[in-house]
Order: sequence, then C-alpha cells, then structure tokens
Amino acid sequence: MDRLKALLFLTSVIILLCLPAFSQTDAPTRLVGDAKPAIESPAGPPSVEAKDTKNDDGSAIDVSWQLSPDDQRLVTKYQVLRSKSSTGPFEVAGETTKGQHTYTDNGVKVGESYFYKIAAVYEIKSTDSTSVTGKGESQVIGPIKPIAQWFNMRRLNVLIWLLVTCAAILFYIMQAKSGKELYVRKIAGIDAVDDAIGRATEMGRKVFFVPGIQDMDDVATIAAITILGRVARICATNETMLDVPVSRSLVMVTARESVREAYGKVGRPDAFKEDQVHYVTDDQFGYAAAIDGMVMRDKPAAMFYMGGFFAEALILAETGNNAGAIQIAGTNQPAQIPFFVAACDYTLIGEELFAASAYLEREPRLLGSLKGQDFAKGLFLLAIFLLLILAMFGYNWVSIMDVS
Amino acid sequence: MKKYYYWIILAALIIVLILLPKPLIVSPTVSTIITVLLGLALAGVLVLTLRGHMIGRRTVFLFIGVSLTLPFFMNYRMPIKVSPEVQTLYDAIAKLPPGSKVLAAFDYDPPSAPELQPQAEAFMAFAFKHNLKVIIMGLWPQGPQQADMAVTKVLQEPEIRAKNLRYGVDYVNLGFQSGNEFVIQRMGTSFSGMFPRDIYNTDYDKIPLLNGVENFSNIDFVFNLSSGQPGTVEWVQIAVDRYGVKLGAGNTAVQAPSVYPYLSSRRLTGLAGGMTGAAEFEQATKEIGKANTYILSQSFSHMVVIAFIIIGNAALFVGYRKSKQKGA
Amino acid sequence: MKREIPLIITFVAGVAFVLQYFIPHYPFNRFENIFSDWFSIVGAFAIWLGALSLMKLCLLNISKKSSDWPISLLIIVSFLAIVIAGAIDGFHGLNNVPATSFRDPGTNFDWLYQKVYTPLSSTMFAILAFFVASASYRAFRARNTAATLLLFSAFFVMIGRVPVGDYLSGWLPERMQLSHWANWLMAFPNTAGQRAVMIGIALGTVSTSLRIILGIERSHLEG
Amino acid sequence: MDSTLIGTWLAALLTLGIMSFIYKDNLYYKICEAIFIGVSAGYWFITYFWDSLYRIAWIGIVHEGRYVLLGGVILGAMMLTRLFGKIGWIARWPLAFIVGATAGLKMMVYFTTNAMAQIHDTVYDTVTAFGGGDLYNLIGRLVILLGTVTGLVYFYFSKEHKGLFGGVAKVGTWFLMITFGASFGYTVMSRMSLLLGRIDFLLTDWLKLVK
Repeated sequence: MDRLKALLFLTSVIILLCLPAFSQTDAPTRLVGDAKPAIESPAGPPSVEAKDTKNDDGSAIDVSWQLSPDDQRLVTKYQVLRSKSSTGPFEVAGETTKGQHTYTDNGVKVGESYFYKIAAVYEIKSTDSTSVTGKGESQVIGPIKPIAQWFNMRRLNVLIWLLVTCAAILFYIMQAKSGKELYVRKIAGIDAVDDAIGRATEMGRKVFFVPGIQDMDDVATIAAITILGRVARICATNETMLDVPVSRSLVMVTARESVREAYGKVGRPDAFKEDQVHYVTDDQFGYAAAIDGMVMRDKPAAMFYMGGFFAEALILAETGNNAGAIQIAGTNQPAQIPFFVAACDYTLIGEELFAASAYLEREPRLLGSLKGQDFAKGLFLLAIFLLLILAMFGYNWVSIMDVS
Repeated sequence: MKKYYYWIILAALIIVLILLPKPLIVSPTVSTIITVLLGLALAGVLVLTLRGHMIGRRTVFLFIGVSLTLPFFMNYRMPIKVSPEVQTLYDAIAKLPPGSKVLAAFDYDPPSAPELQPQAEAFMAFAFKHNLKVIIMGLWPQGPQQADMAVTKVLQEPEIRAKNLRYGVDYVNLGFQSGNEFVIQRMGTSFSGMFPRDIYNTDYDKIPLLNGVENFSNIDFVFNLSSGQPGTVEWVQIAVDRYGVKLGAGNTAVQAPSVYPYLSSRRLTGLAGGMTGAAEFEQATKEIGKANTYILSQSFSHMVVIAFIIIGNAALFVGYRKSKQKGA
Repeated sequence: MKREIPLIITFVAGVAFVLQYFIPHYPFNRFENIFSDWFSIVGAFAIWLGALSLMKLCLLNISKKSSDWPISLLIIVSFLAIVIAGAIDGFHGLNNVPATSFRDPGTNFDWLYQKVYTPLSSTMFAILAFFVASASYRAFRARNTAATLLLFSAFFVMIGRVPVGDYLSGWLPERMQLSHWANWLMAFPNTAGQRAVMIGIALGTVSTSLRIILGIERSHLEG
Repeated sequence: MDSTLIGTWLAALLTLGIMSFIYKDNLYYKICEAIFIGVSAGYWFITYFWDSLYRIAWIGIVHEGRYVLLGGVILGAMMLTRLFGKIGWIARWPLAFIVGATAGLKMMVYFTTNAMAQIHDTVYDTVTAFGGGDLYNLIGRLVILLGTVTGLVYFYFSKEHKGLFGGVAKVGTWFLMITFGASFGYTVMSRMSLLLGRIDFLLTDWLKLVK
C-alpha cells in the first residue's frame, strides 16, 4: 500500500515542479531592419523573429520572417544563417524553398545563445552545375537562448487520460483486495488450459509452451512468462513433461526463473530440470523450423502459443494441428490472430492474452485490474459518444484525444 | 528398398528438368488447355468429396504447387486496375518537383523480396528518371542490401545509364542501424548522429547530397518498404506523428491490414499492399517488371484456394447429410 | 532483501520511463536512447548464455550417443562455421582502411548468409503458402454465423485482390465490382475490427505494465 | 565449377529439403533443419557481437567516450552471473530493470498510438464524414464507428454478456470475425508470392528453364 501512496505523491510533486516552467515566456527581441538591394539580388526579409521552441529539450529555436518583397519574382530559396555572436561568422543552419516563412533550427545546444539572420537567395543553376547567386540579407536578431521545458504541455491531455485510466485500475485493485466478490466472464481458451494439460497427462505425452519470438522488451512476452508460471505449476502437480523452446536468451533466463519457482511452489523443486527451458535460435524461421521438427517427432498432446508472434504463427499452428495436439494461442499482434483462429482449438484475442494470468491465478488484485480496464473502456466509449454529440452541436473537442 | 526410392524419384526428376530445352515457353493455346485441365481436376475433387471421399492436406498442397509453377511457362498477361491507395501513393511521388530529397527506408529481408523488390525497382527507376535525390537507409540489416541490388539493376536501364547519375550526388546509401524505432526517433533530431558514415564509410558531411540535410524537416517525402516490425507502423508512430513527415509505404500483404487504419486517417499518404499492390505500382509508374509476371500465378493459386474453400464446405454439407440420415 | 531490490528497480525504472514521455528536459529526453543502447548490450551478453544452452544440449546428445547424435553434431558444426567466419571477416575488416564489416559482399560470412541462411529462411517462410491453403480448406466452413462471416469476408477479399475478380465482375457498375468489395472490406470493417483489437491491446498493455511497475504482477521474477 | 554454381546448387538442395517437410518429416528435412538452427543461431550471435558489443559498447565507450554505456555493460555482466550457480540471483537485477523500463515505455507507446489515436481517428473521421457530402464515405465511417464500439464491448470482462449488452457484444464478435477473415484473405496473396519467389529461384537461377 505504501508504494501506491509513494507513486501518487511522486506524480503530484513532478506536476508542481513543472508549474514555473510555464511562466518563462521570453519576449523575443525584434528589430526591423532594411537590406541593401543588390542589382539582381532580391531584397532581404524586412523582419525576423526567433524564439525558443516550446515543449522540447532546449535543442531547437523557431525562426520566422516576413517574406522578401521580391519573393515571387526573384527568390529561389531562403537561407537561415546562425552564429554565436552578433557580428561573428554566420553558418547555414538550414534552407527552405521560396514562399516559406518559418524554419525550426534543430542544431542548437541548450544553455548557449545564438544570433540569426535570413538570406533571400536568387540562384540560377547552369548546366555544368556552377551557379550564379544574388543574396539579400535581413537584420541580425538575438541573442536567443533555447530553453528545455520540464513538462511537454502538448501532452497534458495524454497525462490526464493516463492518470484517470491508472486511477480506475488502482481503485478496482484496492476494492478487490477488500474481498468484494468480482464477476468475470468465461473465456473458453483459459478454461481449456486445465483439461489440455490433463489430456497430456493421460496420454503420457509432452506439453509445449512457445513464448513467442519477441524479446523481454515487449509486454506480451512478459505476460507470456506470467502465464508460463501458471502452466508450469499445473504441469508440476500433474507430473507432466513441460518443454519450453525459446527464441531469445533473456526470455530463456526469465522463463527458467519462472518455471523453477513454479515447481518449487507446488513442492516439487527436484522435478525441475534446467534444460526444460532451452534456447533454440534468435531467428524467426529457424525457431519455427526447429519447433516443427520437435512437434512432428515428439507428437505433444497440448501446445501453448503465448506472446508476440509474426509470420511463423501459422507454420507452428498448422504443424501442431497436423500432429493432433490441443492448441491454445494468445498474441498481441492483430495480424496473426486470424491464423491462430483458423488453426488452433482456442485463441485469446488481443486483450484476453493480458487477462489470462488474472483468470488463471484468480488473485483478487489481478481480477480487480480487469474491472479497471473495463472502466477505462467504458470511459473511452463515453468519450466517443460525447465528442460526437458535441460535434453535432458545433463544438469540436476531438483535440482532447490528440497525440503529438 | 521402399525407403530409398523417394530419393531416386527426386534425383531422376531433377535430371529430367535439367535436360529439358531452355527456355521452356508454351504457346497461348496450350496455356488455355492447361488452365482448363486444372479447372477440371478441381471439379473432379469436388465430385469425389460430394461422394464422401474426403481429400487430405497433401492433395491441397499438390494443387497449390502445380497452380503456382505452371503459369511460369505460359505467356499470357492480365489486365490490371490501379486501386485508390496505390494511386494516391503514385500521385504523392509524381508531384515531387525534380531535385526534392526522398528518404527510402528499406525495412525488409530476402524472404519478403518477391513482393517488395519489384516495388523497390519500380520506385528507384521512377525516382531516377524524375531527378529525385534518393537517400537510402534501413531498420533491417538486409534492407540496404536489397536497396543496393535494386539500384544496380535499375542503373543498367539505358535511359537511366544515359543520365550518368553519381553516387553521393544523386543517391546515397546510409546502410543499416540497429535500435528499431529509436533510430527513427534520433533521425528526428539528427541524421548524422544516427548515420555518421554511409555504407562505403565516407563521413556524413563529406557527401554532397547530404549537406543541409539535418533531419526530417529537410526531407520532402519518405517511402518505406516494410514487411514487419520495425516498419511502417513505427514510421507512422514517430516520423509522421512526432515530426510531421509525408510518408508513403509499400507493405507485404500480411503487414498491410494492420497499416490500413493509418491510411484511412490520412497519416499515410499511400499504400501498395502485397503482390497486386506491386503490380499496380508498376502499372502506375509504367516500370513494368517481375510483379506483372507473378500476378498470373497469384490468380491461379487464389482460385485454387477458393475452390478448396468450396470443397471444404461441400465436405461439411456431406457430413450433415450423413449425420441426418443416421439420426432420422 | 534478495526479493525486494528487483521490485524496487522495476518500480523506479517503470516510473522513470513513464515520466520521460512527459518531460522533455535533460536527462529524461535521453532515456529512450540510453535504454535502446543498454538493451542491445545486455542482449549481446545474454546471447552467450543462449548459445551455451544450445551447445550444451547438442553435446549432451552426442555424449549419450542418442539416436540422432549426428544431427546435433551438424548443429554445432554449422554454428561454429558461421561464427568463426564472421569473427575472422570482422577482425580482418577492422584493420582494413577503411574498415570493412563482416557483412560486406565477398566475405565468407556473406557467402554463408546468401547461399545457406537466406534460402533456408525464405523457403521456411514460403511453405506458409501450403499451410495457408490447408488452413483455409479446413477452417473456412460455415458451421455457425461467426464462421460464415469469417468465410465470406475471406472469400471476397481473396477474389477481389486478384485481377480475376474484376475479370469476372467487369460487367457490373464500377462500385459493385469484386475488387471494390475487397477494398471496401479492407478499408472499413477491417479497420473497425483492427481498431477494437488495438484499443483492447492498449488497455491490456497499460494494465499489465501498471501491475508490473507496482509489483502486483511479479511472477516473471519469482513464479 | 565457380563458387556461384556451387552456391546455387547448395541453395537449391536446401530449398528442396525444407519443402520436403510438407510431404512428411524425413531425414532430408532433419539435415536442413539442423543446418538452419546452427547457421541462424550463429548469424545472430555474430551480428549481436559486432553490432552491439563492438559497435555500440566498445566503440561507444572506448572511442567515443560515452561512459553512460558502461551501465549496459554492467547489467550485461550481471546477466553472465547465471553461469555460476551461487551468485546467479544477481541476474534478476538487469531483468528487473529491463522489465520495468519496458513496462513504462510500452505503456506510453500503446496508450497513445493504439488507444487515444484510434479513438481520435474514429471520432475525427466520423465528424468529417458528416461534414463532407460523400455518402459512400459516410456509410463507411459509420460502419467503422459501429464496429469499433461493438468490438470494444465484446472485450468487456467484468459484465455478463447477456440481454442487450450480450447482443451488442455479439455484433462485436461478428465485426471481429469479418476483420479476421478479411486480413486472412488479404494475407493469402503474400504467402503465395513467397512460394513464387522460391519457385522462380528454382526454375530461373537453378534449372534455367525460364528466362
């Protein structure tokens, strides 16, 4: 419980810290200058403005200028010139085509100050790629210091929606802990886990658990390892042989940890052999070829596919189907769900993969988080309808869902 | 003895195939006869199923193998209609003025080459003919190699050879960088930070084409060929959403459905999906290549799959009738 | 103590990487890049454990003279072949001026990659064509309404995505042609279903991530 | 017999070996599978070595002096303690860091792009469709709205799928089935083209039967 309070306290401190950042509005120093008109070179932009780009890590400055009077007639491109001192050597920060009057200069460092001027360039490119250019420059402006903000204001709406979603999940977790009975609908795939392993026990054949080809930097793989822990516990009690071929070394280490603990929890630590969880290859199709070989030779009775799968999903599922195994699959890759639906006995669709560990464990806090997810779903559905109704009356608030 | 005669048949078959006259092309009339025979064979299987003999997996495999291989020997071209999403992709590239800089992101590997290499070749040919400056890079190790193959093949075309395009001035290959979507993120701030050297180890700032190209704001269009992750989804999530880049993509057919939502919300300017997308893209850019010859095999195999769906439902129907007779 | 520290590390890392999304200021803006570098380095260390596990299993098979010990020997030999080739080409490449990579065309590693790895990988990918056909034959049967919808949407997309579709339905008005049905199915109903699944996955990911960060879900650390 | 001929024959024999698996599991496939496991494991082992250990860690720290990368090296070294049983538990620390960082990072990526952006697009498209005159687009957008809403209702866990709520969830299942059928059908093409690529290799490069 203390950790939850710590989290809420930490977030509120961060928000308070950010407030001063909003107040720092640096008034841009703006001088109106006039450039010397060369014979064929265009007039320089009459005015220039430069100020810190908001909501960034202080590595960018927004430069804007009034178009040169000869913009249409003469100008081919504008050059944004930058220097560390008002008279010092100017370097080309970047170029834009004519008709454009803004440029974001990303080549600046936080803490240093810069001076800018804009050159309107009239360039004629002859065939042998030499070119004749006329240039008209604007007044120099500065100094401008890029500032790093502590809070990205454009993502305030994301922060609010995230806090509401997380608050809902935490609320229902706490409510579930206080013992309130929680109804959770049936998911066929998860109910079938027990009798799939039971079938393997009767037939004295193996159970294969395939945790996907993604590494530990994918939440679906972490969810798969959690489900593996539950499956290993059932296999340990039934004394069924569990085989876990993995495609990533980090997943191998984590999976071994999870299966060893599971065997320990049901009081059979001796039955766990480290080579049950074995690395095959990092390669997507090498992994599929190896598992196909194992499946056709060992003819397992039950197969689990949980985690991140890509094109190899159907290779595994179709071979498993051909070997006569009960197959239960769950993935967070929408493109692969149709193949599992076609070739497996049961498929956990998207979110159901993440709910599996809560269903198998029946632990109140985990079930509570499912109710929190439903609340968030309800909230989003409500948001869709409210935004649509508001739009009907002319209020276009859809930007509260903007992601930038 | 029985165990080894498989191998003898395989060896004999290979020898016969090698000795056949080359190249083996069949006249259009014979092609139509073969097509009719294939259709009759499928009808035969349907009759068999209706009479209660359920066919196994291997028959399906045999028909798929045959239906994909035979069209290679036929010379018969299919009429192709360009779909809206390929048309928008072509229009986005066609309206780029000469000299604009295009980032070509190659995020696929040899297994996806059949669908994406024709698109790569059509894109390179079109870009070079319209004086677009192409900057190649890839989030997959083999991507830039596929790009290199496409460029060398396209440079042999007489019209492009005449333009004597120079590496480093008209096109450049920055190679592969590991780090998945974080590569795109870093490119948002600085290309040279992520790609200090190109594949021939010349420094970033020594390449004429790249001076003034700091990050996405100096790029007019990004064309991404993708067959998985990292790929078009990441380019939309980061390059388009955060850095406002104009993105067009060629995807394998399996990847395309998950990218469609970005197309309908205009965060993707166009999409050429699968082999038909490749053939349509070749049609739109008038760079006819391998995709148009593959499309005939595609059509045959699709018809076979559809036929077997019908046969499968016939088997279901026969199953009902039998259980009803037993039950009645 | 052994159990508390990992949970604290997970909590601090989790909160830090949520905050980095909202805080552009240094050092938070560097977090994603640092994590991507650290993750590739840890992965590069961990693969040694994976390779040892593979080698150990193969050597076990050989020492026990199990029925298919030559196969295990073949795995070891082909593993060492490409590793040694890659190492030699890599180290040679270092002192070339300019330094060349182990992947460059012309190295032994590249020969093994082009002539052994790529054909195996693309063929394993290619046999999906057979499996897709057998899966369609078996799964697309109109047992109930859901299966019937699955069947018809697959049917229309398949026939629409190939020029044959328009060939057969050429006589219909443009909007009714088969290729148009396929595009409609892909553009609207498919997008709707994809979105529902994506939103579901997103909420599942948020909930699972929250449970991991707060240490409620810790079986990945202790079963 | 120059090396390309050997290479082509080797590639062709390996291709036929893998293809033989669809007939039945046999010795020829077992040999190709073993080569594939060894070569692919070795390929990634060396790729990780050069691309991560050398290019990121060694060059990054020694040549470019980015000492922050030492953190990764320390975590990596902790992983290797798995080899010595007793102190193997230290390996949990790098794992805890990776799992925590992944949870934080992916929570934000999925929440923004897969949840909020999709809700935004659903509403935005429907609103613009009402604005624009095109009936076809309007019907399509309403279908997307209906499908997304009913699909989301299908994913409800904590409410009995009965009565009106059950009916809406049923419609959601139908939309999901149409989506799965459509993306399955769409993918058949790309699988066929993969096999096409291999058959093209066998006929053109190996047997030279086709130009």
